[in-house]
Amino acid sequence: MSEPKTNPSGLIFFLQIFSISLIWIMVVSVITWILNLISLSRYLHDAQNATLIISLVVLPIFTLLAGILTYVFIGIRKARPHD
Amino acid sequence: MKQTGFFGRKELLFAAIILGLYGCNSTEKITQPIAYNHSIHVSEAGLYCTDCHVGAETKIQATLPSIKRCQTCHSEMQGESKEEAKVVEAVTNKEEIPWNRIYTLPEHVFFSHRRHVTSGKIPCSDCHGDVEKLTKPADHQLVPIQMKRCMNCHDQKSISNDCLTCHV
Amino acid sequence: MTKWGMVIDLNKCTGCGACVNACRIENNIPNVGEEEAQKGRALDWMQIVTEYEGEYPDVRVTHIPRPCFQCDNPPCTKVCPVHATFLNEEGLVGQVYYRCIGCRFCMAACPYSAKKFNYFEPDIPESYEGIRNPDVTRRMKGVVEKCSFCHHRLSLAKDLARFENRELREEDFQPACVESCPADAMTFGDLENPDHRVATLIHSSRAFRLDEELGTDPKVYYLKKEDK
Amino acid sequence: MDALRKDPDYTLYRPILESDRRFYWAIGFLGAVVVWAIVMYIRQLVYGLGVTGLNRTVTWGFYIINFVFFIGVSHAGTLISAILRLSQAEWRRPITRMAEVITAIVLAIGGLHPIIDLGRPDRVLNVFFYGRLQSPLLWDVTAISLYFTASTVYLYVPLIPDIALLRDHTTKFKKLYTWLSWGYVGTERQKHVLERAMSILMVVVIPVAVSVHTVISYIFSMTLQSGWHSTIFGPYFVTGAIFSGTATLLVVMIFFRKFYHLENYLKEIHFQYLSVLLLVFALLWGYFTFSEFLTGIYGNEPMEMRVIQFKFSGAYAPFFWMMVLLNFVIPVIILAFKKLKKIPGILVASFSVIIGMWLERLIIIVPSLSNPRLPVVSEPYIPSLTEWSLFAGGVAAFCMMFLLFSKVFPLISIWEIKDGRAEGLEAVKERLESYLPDTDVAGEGA
Repeated sequence: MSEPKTNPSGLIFFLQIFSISLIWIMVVSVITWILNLISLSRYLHDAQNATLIISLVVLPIFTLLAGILTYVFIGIRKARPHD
Repeated sequence: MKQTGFFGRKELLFAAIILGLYGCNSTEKITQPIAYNHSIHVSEAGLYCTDCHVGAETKIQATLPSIKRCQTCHSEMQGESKEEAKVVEAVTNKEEIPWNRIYTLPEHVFFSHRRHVTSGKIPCSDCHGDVEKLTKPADHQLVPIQMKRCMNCHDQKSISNDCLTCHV
Repeated sequence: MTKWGMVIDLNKCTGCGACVNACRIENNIPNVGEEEAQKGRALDWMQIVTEYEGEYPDVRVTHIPRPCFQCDNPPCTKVCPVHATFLNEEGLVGQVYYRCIGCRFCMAACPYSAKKFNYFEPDIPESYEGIRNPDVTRRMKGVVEKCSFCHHRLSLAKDLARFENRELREEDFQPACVESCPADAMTFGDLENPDHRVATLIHSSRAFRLDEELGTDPKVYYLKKEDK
Repeated sequence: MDALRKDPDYTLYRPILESDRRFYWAIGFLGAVVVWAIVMYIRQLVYGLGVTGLNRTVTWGFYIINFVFFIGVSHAGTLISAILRLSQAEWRRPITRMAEVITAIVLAIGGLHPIIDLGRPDRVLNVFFYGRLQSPLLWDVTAISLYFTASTVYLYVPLIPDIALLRDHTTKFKKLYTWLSWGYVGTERQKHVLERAMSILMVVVIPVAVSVHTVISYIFSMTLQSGWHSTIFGPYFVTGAIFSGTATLLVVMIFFRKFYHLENYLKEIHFQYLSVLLLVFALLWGYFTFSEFLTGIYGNEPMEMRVIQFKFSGAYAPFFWMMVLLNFVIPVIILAFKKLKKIPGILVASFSVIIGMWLERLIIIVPSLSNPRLPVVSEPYIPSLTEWSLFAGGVAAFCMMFLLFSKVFPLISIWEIKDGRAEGLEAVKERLESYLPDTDVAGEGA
């Protein structure tokens, strides 16, 4: 019963890799999105700098969250007992 | 344990179908009632675009030629082409030829031919492609209408890219 | 730089509503029907706001025709999330219907209630097709619309002036409401061009703007109503 | 399986393993409401926003009210749970999970509301392609998506040990649990990894939560509309958010305590402690409301006064005074007296706060729009059946998703309870001793 628990089968491993990449894809797309919008607002000359800062603050937090999640995933997998 | 690749055959097939569908989203082909030869009219008859597409220089819309335009030359056969015969027949019957538009602008775009052709001195081929070299009627937009193209050209010529210029 | 503006003389305005109707026809403004109008969803771009002062029988009525004020510091364009409404170089506040996502933030932000929302697919009857203005986009359901100072007329006027190789004259570009005003209460032109009548009228001692203290800097001036 | 039955915490596993008829009835009913709401929304898509009661001046109605309300409720969770964890309050153990689940679910529902409100939802992608950063709506999109990510991560990370327990002890959803537990078995290293991640998350989540609701308030306070253009709105909204969130948490706790027989875990004392928080926020809310209106009335700016009069004695007076009653008078009376501060009393107070806070959002949004600056005719806003249906659908979706969650994951953190039993007692004793002054130091000095 407890045989597959630490060494997941192919499908589950795939899902796990998929979920990690998903969060990173999200973070990267959010970053490109915000940067794209910043360049757009530069082009249109229509944003006050303060509003740009509000949006820029978001980026490191997103990255941090993805980092934490990756740290947890990899940390747990690495630290599991080998049998 | 059975070893399989990262993707099975089914997945590959599925991906291929999706990609195929994406690639084949070609637009509907537009056919004309008569296989008009632009090249002959421009090079041999020495016509200009605006001779038939009147309005391009002086009006907002350029137009498709009416039968009266064709009549000036094609009241009788000039050559031996079957297609020309159709024109002559239409001329004698005084019927309009039901040309199909290739370029239609969406309703929310204001585009003035006069402004671009006469004031801006932009050659027709910039927006319509090398139509004058065509021996068969085009079945799609040689240069597709894209807002990006409009804006690029406006940028290069330092014309206002204000939205209100084209969208009212 | 041109800066289009309007001056409305409240002394002359009789509140007849010609401007409202001219605007409707010029800009393909659909008739929403009685039921919808009762719900407060009429789409008129030009609206006549009536102010009452005093008690009966000494009531003073002021009719204030209210187009979009085309503010120089527009509160509506700041909040638009998709650049559907914006201030252009000539000081006109544009509204692009095909970009608008219908969040109605600009309507909430506009202190003058100048923006209108298409709650239903605008219904223009077949019989209207012949008199529909082809230069003005037909709106679709779910977008915000507003007065554009008849910008399509400006486009055509500029086009014609360039075609005829001359400068744009004051009378070349007049919005439909100004053109139709039977009392001659409305004047339109370039606020920064001393040759235009509006440029002098705005320095009149009677000139004022609505809610000027908001700092929106409207380009529609009014001439105060005075007792004669 | 039999080993599990002997587990002292079997009650916590039971909702996942057994379902009784009540559960299916509830899901069926809630599902029907949600389906009805979806049908009404599709109808709105087909006909346009005309099916709502909105008009020319009142352009924002139920959808935006519910948006602000739901996002407010979502504050309960992550914030309360993070603060309690950070302050090492031992009584948090059975509460945190429910709080976090509220956040994740309500945020997802609340985040949908602006899209429901759009006239052209088909063009919503314009926000991504041509968005303008100067619009407060764009800040909202970023803030809410950030908060949603943060709170989901914050819900998920402390859930991992429980998922591992479920994977080992139950037979349902085996693949799901194996996937989500990442091979967690509870070794020292793994625990250390989780603890580190959680301690970072706790710190990150608090400012994010506070900023999100501030940004929501900016939608209103950035405009020139009288009654909205107020500097106090940021903190006022955050306070209101935590207020309604705490009330929702209390209701959810009382409901599931009864539904899943969790009396042994959610004891009277938990409700007592949380209701103190509710009382504090009721007072805080009263304070903010007082300052908001006093400054308005004292300044006596004509437009501001028109809106305030509309609320105090005009068409919205019943709603306004109802709001004061429900948000302030009732909860303060109930929670200030020990005799009334029992679970039924707390339930009444919480419900009153939830309704009151919804009314508060109504009072903020509609009266300002009903009183345009120019004397244009403003028709009264009467919400239509569509809006009521979608409101009911939102609430039903919340309840349904909560019930479904409880069937897959434990609603009370099992490992935290076990940890509390095993180590908590010792840790608290040690900690308490470290707070107290050392008895022998005084002797040494003499």
